[in-house]
Amino acid sequence: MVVKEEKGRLSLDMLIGLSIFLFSFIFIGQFLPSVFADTRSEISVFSEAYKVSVLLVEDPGRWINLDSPDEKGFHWENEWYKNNISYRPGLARVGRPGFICLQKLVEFKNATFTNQMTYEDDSWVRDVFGLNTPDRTYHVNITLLKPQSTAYSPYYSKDKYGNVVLAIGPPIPNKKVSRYERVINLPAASDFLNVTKTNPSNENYEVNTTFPLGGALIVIRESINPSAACWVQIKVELENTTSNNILFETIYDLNLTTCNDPSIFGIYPLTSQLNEAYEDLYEEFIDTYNEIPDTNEITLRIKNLNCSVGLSQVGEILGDFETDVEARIVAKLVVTVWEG
Amino acid sequence: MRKLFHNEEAQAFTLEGITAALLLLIVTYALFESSVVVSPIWSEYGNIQLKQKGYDVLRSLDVHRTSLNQSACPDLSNLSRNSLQYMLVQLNSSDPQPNSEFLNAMNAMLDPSIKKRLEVYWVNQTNNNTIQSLVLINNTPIPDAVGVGRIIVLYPCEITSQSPFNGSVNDTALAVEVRMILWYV
Amino acid sequence: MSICLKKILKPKEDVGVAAKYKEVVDDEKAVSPLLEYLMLVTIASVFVLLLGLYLNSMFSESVTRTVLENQFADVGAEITAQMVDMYLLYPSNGVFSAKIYMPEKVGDYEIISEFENISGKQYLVIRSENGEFKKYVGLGNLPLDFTVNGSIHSMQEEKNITYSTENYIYPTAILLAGPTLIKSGMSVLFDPQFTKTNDGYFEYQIDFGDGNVSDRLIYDDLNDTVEHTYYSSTDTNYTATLYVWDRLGYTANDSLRIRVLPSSDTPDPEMYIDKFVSPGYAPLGEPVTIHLFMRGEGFRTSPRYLDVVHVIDVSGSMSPDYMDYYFGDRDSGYTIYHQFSGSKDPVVWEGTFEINETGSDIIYEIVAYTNDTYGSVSYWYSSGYYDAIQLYVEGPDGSVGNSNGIINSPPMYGKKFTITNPQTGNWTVKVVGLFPDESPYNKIDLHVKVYKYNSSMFTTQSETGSVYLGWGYDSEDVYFNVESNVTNLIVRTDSNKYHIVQIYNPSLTTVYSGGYSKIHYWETDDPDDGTWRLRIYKYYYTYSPRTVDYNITKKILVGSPDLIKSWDVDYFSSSEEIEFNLPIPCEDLEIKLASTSVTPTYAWIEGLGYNLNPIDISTSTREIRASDSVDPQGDYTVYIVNGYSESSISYTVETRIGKLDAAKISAINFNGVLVNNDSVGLVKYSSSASLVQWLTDNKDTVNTSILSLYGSGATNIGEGIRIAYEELLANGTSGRIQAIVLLSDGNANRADGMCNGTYYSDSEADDYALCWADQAKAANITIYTVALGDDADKTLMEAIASGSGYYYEAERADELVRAYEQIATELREKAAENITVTDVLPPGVELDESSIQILLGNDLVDNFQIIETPNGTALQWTIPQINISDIWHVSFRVESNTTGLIGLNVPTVSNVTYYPYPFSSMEVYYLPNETVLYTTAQSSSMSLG
Amino acid sequence: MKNINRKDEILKDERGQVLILFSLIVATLIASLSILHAQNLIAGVESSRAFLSFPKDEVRNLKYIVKLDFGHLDSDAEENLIDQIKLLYAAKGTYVDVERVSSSKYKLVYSNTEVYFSEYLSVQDEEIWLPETGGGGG
Repeated sequence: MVVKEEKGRLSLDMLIGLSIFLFSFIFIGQFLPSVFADTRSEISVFSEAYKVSVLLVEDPGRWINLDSPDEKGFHWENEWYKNNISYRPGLARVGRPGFICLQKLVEFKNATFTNQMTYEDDSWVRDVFGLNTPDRTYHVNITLLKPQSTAYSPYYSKDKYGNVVLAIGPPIPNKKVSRYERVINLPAASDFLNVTKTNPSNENYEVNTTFPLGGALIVIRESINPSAACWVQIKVELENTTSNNILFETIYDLNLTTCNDPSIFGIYPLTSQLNEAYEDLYEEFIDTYNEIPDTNEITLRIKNLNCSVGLSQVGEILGDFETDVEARIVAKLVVTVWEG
Repeated sequence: MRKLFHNEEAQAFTLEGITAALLLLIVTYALFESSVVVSPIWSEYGNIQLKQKGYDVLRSLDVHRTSLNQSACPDLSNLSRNSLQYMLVQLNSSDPQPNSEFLNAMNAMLDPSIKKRLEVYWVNQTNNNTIQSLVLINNTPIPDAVGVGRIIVLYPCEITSQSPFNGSVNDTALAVEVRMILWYV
Repeated sequence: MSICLKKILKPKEDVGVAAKYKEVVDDEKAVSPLLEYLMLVTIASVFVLLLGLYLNSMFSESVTRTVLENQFADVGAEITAQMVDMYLLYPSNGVFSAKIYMPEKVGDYEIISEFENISGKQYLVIRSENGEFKKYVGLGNLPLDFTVNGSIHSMQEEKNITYSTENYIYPTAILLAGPTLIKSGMSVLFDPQFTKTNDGYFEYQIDFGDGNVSDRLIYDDLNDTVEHTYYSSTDTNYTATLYVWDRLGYTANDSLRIRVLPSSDTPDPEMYIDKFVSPGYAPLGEPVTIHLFMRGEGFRTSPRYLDVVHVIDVSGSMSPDYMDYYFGDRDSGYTIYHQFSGSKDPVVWEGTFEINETGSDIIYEIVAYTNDTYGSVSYWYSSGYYDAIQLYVEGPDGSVGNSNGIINSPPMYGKKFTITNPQTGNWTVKVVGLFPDESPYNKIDLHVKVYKYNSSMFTTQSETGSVYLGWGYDSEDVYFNVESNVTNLIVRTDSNKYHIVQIYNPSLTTVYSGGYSKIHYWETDDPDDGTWRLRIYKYYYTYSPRTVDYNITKKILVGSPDLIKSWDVDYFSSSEEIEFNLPIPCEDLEIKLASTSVTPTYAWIEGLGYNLNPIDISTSTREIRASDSVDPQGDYTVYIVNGYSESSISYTVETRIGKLDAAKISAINFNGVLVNNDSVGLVKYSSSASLVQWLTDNKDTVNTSILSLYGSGATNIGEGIRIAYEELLANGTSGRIQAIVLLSDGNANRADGMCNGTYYSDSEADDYALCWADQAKAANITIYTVALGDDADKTLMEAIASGSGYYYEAERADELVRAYEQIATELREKAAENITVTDVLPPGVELDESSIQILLGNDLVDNFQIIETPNGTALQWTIPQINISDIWHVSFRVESNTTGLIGLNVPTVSNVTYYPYPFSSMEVYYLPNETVLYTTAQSSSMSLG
Repeated sequence: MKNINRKDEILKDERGQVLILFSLIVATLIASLSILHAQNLIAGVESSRAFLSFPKDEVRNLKYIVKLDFGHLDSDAEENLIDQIKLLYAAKGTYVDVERVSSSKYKLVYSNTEVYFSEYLSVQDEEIWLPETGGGGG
C-alpha cells in the first residue's frame, strides 16, 4: 500500500524540477555579470589623454631646483639637463596656453630622447605625466598632425627639411584607445615654413612639395612700381618624370596692367585651393594617362609686387608670418592613450 | 508503474520550475541590456573633445592685432584674411557672410564629420544695452550639440559704416562674442 | 494534515480495538504528506542555500568590483581634470575653488579621495572607506611647485577642490647656544627656537663641530633643545651649525662659535653679542623680526672690589632666648643648623652553651662583666660602670631576653642573667658593649661565665614577727642582717588594716617604699650584705591602732655553683661619629637626638660645654641644650652606639642654633669670601636701625661687631636699607660694585620715617622699605635680599631685591650660609658693565613700536629710548651690568616697503658699547648688518575638502 | 473522489511555498543588481561634467582681453567694454567682472554655479605676454 502510494514520488519530480532550474540558472549566470556591469576603462583612459594633452598644450611647464627651491621658473627648456632639477615639460608659451613654444618643443624631444634613447617608447613620458600607477600603467602616443588629417588618415607635420616635427610613443595598438585632439598654434618659425619671396630678377618660382599641404599663405604687400603692370599667378603642377606627362591648374591669378589698386594688397590663405586642386589633378592625371604623377610642384609667377608665399607642411598659416608676432601655424596635437 | 507516468502534478512542477526560471532570466537580461543602450557616456566624451576643439579653433583664429591703438587702426591688408578679426570686420550688414578664406581655415581645422553653426552676439549700447545677434552659418543643431564662444574686441575704426555693428557703440571698443555650435553628424 | 487527523480519530468512536489497531498500522495517508513535507523542505533549503551562496559570490561581488572600478575611475578623472585645469589658470594669488561630485555610496561602500606619496611620486587615491578597493591616478610632475593635501569623504556635505596661492616663507635657521665659552667637559645647550619656517614646522640637526652630529629631530615640545658636552685639552674654537628642513624640504642653516678651554684655565669673562633677523626671506609688506641678544660668558674671575653693607635683622624673633623669655616660644627663635641621620649596626659578641637537664630546681646564671673601668674616662658611666655592658640571652626557642641583674662589685662591672627551670637545648649569649669607639678606650676585656645551680645548693631561713602601731601617727622599725651568701631576699608584711612600708638597704637607700596597702611584698636577688631596715608605719588619719605581721625570708647559697662555661675575650666597640662645628660663639645651641632602638642605646656628645655622659636615646627624643653660661663655639662630636643586639638602628641628630647666630655665621662667612680691598659695613635693624660698623676693609672689626649683635624688638626694614644706602653714598668708593645684603626673618612692622619726601607710618612699613630700596637701586646699588625662615615676608623681600636673581630664600642656617656665599661670588661674576645697545634702522625700514619686547633680562635694562637720528630711527638700551650667564634678549618687528635685499640697520652707528672686564676701557661691537630678502616667494597648494 | 480532493489540497499547499521561495530569491537578486547597474551606468558622468563645465578657455579669453586690449584703451572705453562683456556673460548665466584696482592692476572675477575664479592681473606682468626669442613670431 505504501509502495503504491504515488504522493511520495511527487517530491522526487519536485527535486528534478528544482535542479533543472538551479543548473540552468547557474549556467546562464556564468556570463551574466558582464551584462550587469561592464568594465569601462575608457573613463580613466580618456581623462589621462585629456590630462596629457592639456599639460602639453596649455602648460608652459615648470622647473625647480631641488637644492635651492626658490630657484624655479617656467623655462625648463634651459634647465632640464642640469643637476638636481625637477621639471614638467609643458610646451605652451608662458602665459599663452595653446601657443607652442619652439624651444620647449625641441627640448621636449631632446629630453625624451635623452631619457629613453628612442621616440618609439614612452617610458619617460609616462612617468612625467603620471601614467604609471601602482595598480596599472597607461601607454601614450603623442603626434603632431596637419589639420587636414583625421583619425583614419593622419598626415604628420613635417618641417621644411621633411623631418617629422613630433611623434613620440609606441605605435597605437588595435584596441580600445582614447584619442584626444588639440588644435594648437605654433610660431611661424622659419623651420616650419617654406617661404618664397619676391626677387625682382626672377619671375618664376618652382617649389617641389607634397600634398596635402599643411598651410599656404600669400602675403601681397605694396607694388614696386605702381604705374607698371603687375601679376601674381599660382599653379599646381603634377608630372610624371618618366613619361613627362604634365597636368596643371591655376588656382590664383592676379593680373593688372597698372598696379595701383590697394585692394589687392593683403594676406590670402591658399591652403584649401591648393589641396583641392591637387586632389582634382591627381584623379584627372590617373584618368588621362593611367599612371601616377611622381612630382608635385607649385609654380609661382610674381611681377612688380612685394610679396611672399609661405608653404607649410606643419599646419595652416595665419597672420603675416614675416612681420606679425601673432602670426601662427595651426596644427593638431593628438594624444592617444591606452591601458596596458 | 502506470501511475508514475500518469502523474500530472510532477510534470506540473518540472514545467513550472523551468519556465519560471527562464522567464525571470529573460526579463532581467532584457532589462539590463536595454538600459546599457541608453548609457550617456559615449556621446558625453565625444562632446568634451568637440567642445575642446571648438575653443581651440576659435583661439587659433583669433589673431590679435599687435601694434594698434584706439585711434590709429591698421588697414585691412594687415589683417590675416583667415582670422576672426578679418571675418568680423569684413561683415556686411546687407548680407552678413564670413569670407571664404576664414571658412576654409576653419573647415580645415574641424573634421568634415563636424557640422557647425556660427553666431555673433554683441551689446547695443545705444539701444539701452540690448543684446543683438547675427547668424553667420545657419545649420540647425541636434539636441546634444555643444556651444563655444569667444569674445573679440573690435576697435571703433574697424567698424565700418556698412558693418552690422555700426552704431552699437559710439566711438569706443566693441566686444563681439563669436559663438560656434558644434555637433557630429 | 487536519484531514489525516480526522481519519485517525474517527474510528475511535465506532470501531473496536482490533480495528483501531489495524487502522493505525497500515494507515498510509498520514505517511505520504509527512514524507513529502520533509523531502520538500530539505530540498528547498539546500536549493536556497546553494543559490544564495552562488548568487552572492557570482553576481553582487564581481559586479560591485567592476562598478567600483568604474566609479573610482570617474571620480579620479574628475578630480585630476579639475586639478590640471585649475593649475593651468594659475592665479598668481587669491583663491580658486570648484565643486567635486561623487556618488555617496557605491554598493554600500563609501568613497574617500585623498593624496598619497609613494616613493616620491604623488598619486590621487580613490578608495573605499575600508581600503578594500583602491584606484590610483598618477599626478606625475604636476605638483612640482605646489603641495597637495586634504581628502574628500563621499558622505560629506560640501565637496570642493581649492587651489590657493599665498606667500611662502622660506626657512631661516637661527641657532642660539649657551654658554658659548666653556671648559672641557661642560655641556652646551643648543636652542633652535627662533628658526622661522612657513608654517612653524621644521626638522633640524646640529653639527656640533667637534665631529659629532645630533640626530635629525622634528622640532616640538619634546625636542626643543639639544645638549652636547665638549672635551678639549687645548683652547679650541668649534663651529656648531644648525641645519633645518621645512615641510617642503627647503633647507637653511646657521652657525656659531663655541670656545672650549682646558678645565684648568679660567679666562676673563666676556660678552657674547648677536643680532639676527627672522625670517631672512619675506614677501613684500610682511614684517620681519629683529633679535638682539647678549649673554655674559666666562667664569668667576680674580678679585674685584666691592662695597657691601650687611643689613641684618636683629628683631626679637631672631633669638630663642628672647622668644622664650617674652613668648615662651623658644622654638621659633631657632633655625636648623645641621641635620644628620643614619643607621648603626651593633657589635655583638656571641657564645653558646647547652642545657641538657631542666626542672624547677635547676637555675642557670649567665654573667658578663669587665674589670676595665678606665677610671677617669667617664664615657662609660651612666648610673654605673655596668652600663657599658648589655647582656642578652637567646633561648633554644629563639626568644631573646635582656639581662635581669647587674654586677656592681668592683672591680667587676657588668650584667647577669638568671634562668630558672630553663629549656633544654642550645643557648646563645650575646654581649654588646655600650661605649664609644674612642681609642684606646674602645677595648675592654670581657668575661662571660655560665653557672649552674640546683636547689640542693640553697637553704632558706626566715624571720617572722609582728609590730603594733598605736593611735595617730606611729612608726616601727625592724632591723635584720643579710649575709654575703644570701642570694635572694623576700620581705613581706601582712595586716588586716592599711599600712606603709619602707625598706632600706645597708647603705640606707630606700629600695622599697610601698604606699597604703594591707599586704606588702618585696623580693631581690643578691641583696647587699649588712644590716637592713624595714620600717612599717601609718599616718595619723588612719587613726586606729593595728598590728602588722612581717616575714623576712633569705635564700642562702651553701655549696658553690658549677661553672658550665667561661669566656675571656677582648671586646672592641664601634660607634657612629657625627661632627659639626660652631664657627662662632653662638647664643643658642640645641642638639636633638633620637633612635629607633628598643633597648638602651647611647649617644655621647663631645664638645665644649658638654661632658661625656652617655645619653640613652632608645626611649624618646632627647634635647640637649647648651647652658647660656658656656660659649658653645667649637667642634662637636656625637658618638652613637647601638646597644640592641638583634638589629641595626636608625638615628637622627639635629642641631639647631638661633636665627641670629645663623645670620652671624653667614655674614662672617660672606666676609671671608671677600678680598682685602673689598670693604664691608654692618647695619642692624629691629625697631629702629643703626650703623654698627661703617664701611671698612678690616673684616675682623666687622666680624667682631657682627658677633656683638643680639636680638630684641620689632622689624624696621626700611630704616635698615636707608642707613646702609646712606653709608654707601657717604663712604662708598666710586667704580666699585656697591651692594646691600639685606637679611630678614619677618614682616616689616616699623617705619615711622620720611622717604623721598613722603612720611610713612608703621602701617606702611613695606612701602617705606620699598621706597628706600628704590632710592638705593636708583643710585646703582645692587640689593640682595635673603628671607630667612617661613615667617619672612618673602614677597616684600623679593620686591626689595634688585631683581628676581638677587633674591634668596633660606629655610635653614646652612641654606642661609650658602645663599650668602652665592651672593658673594655673584657680586664677582660681572661680565661687562655700562652697556649701551644702539640699533639704527635705515630710512625705508619701518619700526613697529608696539612690537618691541624684552624677551629675557628685563631687569637688566636701565633705560630704553627711541631717537630719531639723521641716519634713521635709533633704538637704544642702556644696561648697567651683565653678569656671567645673564641673558638679555630683545626683539622688535620692522617692515620694508621696497623689494630686494634690504639691510636692516645702519652700519657702525648700530653698535654695542660696553666695558668688558676689567672695566677699565670701553669696547665697541658693531652690530652685523642683517639683511632680509623681500621676495615674492609664493607657495601654492591644491587641497581637497 | 475523496482521494482526488485531498491530492488537490496537498498540491495547492506545496505549490504556494515553492513559488514564494522563487519570487523571494529572484526579487532580491534583481533589486540589488539593478542598483549597482544603475550606478555603473552613470559612472563617467561626473568626470565628463567636470571636463565640459570647466570654463578655462573663457577665463583665458577674458585674461587676454584685459592683457592685450585694455592696454590700448583709455579708462572710460575700458569701463564701457567691461560693461558689454558683463552683459554678454550674464546672458549665459555667468557673472564676470573686471575691475581696475590700481594703475596697472585688474581684479578679474569669473563665477558661475560650478566654479568661482578670481585673480589679480597686471598688464605689465611679463608672464602673460612674453615675446618669443628665436623661432620667429607668435
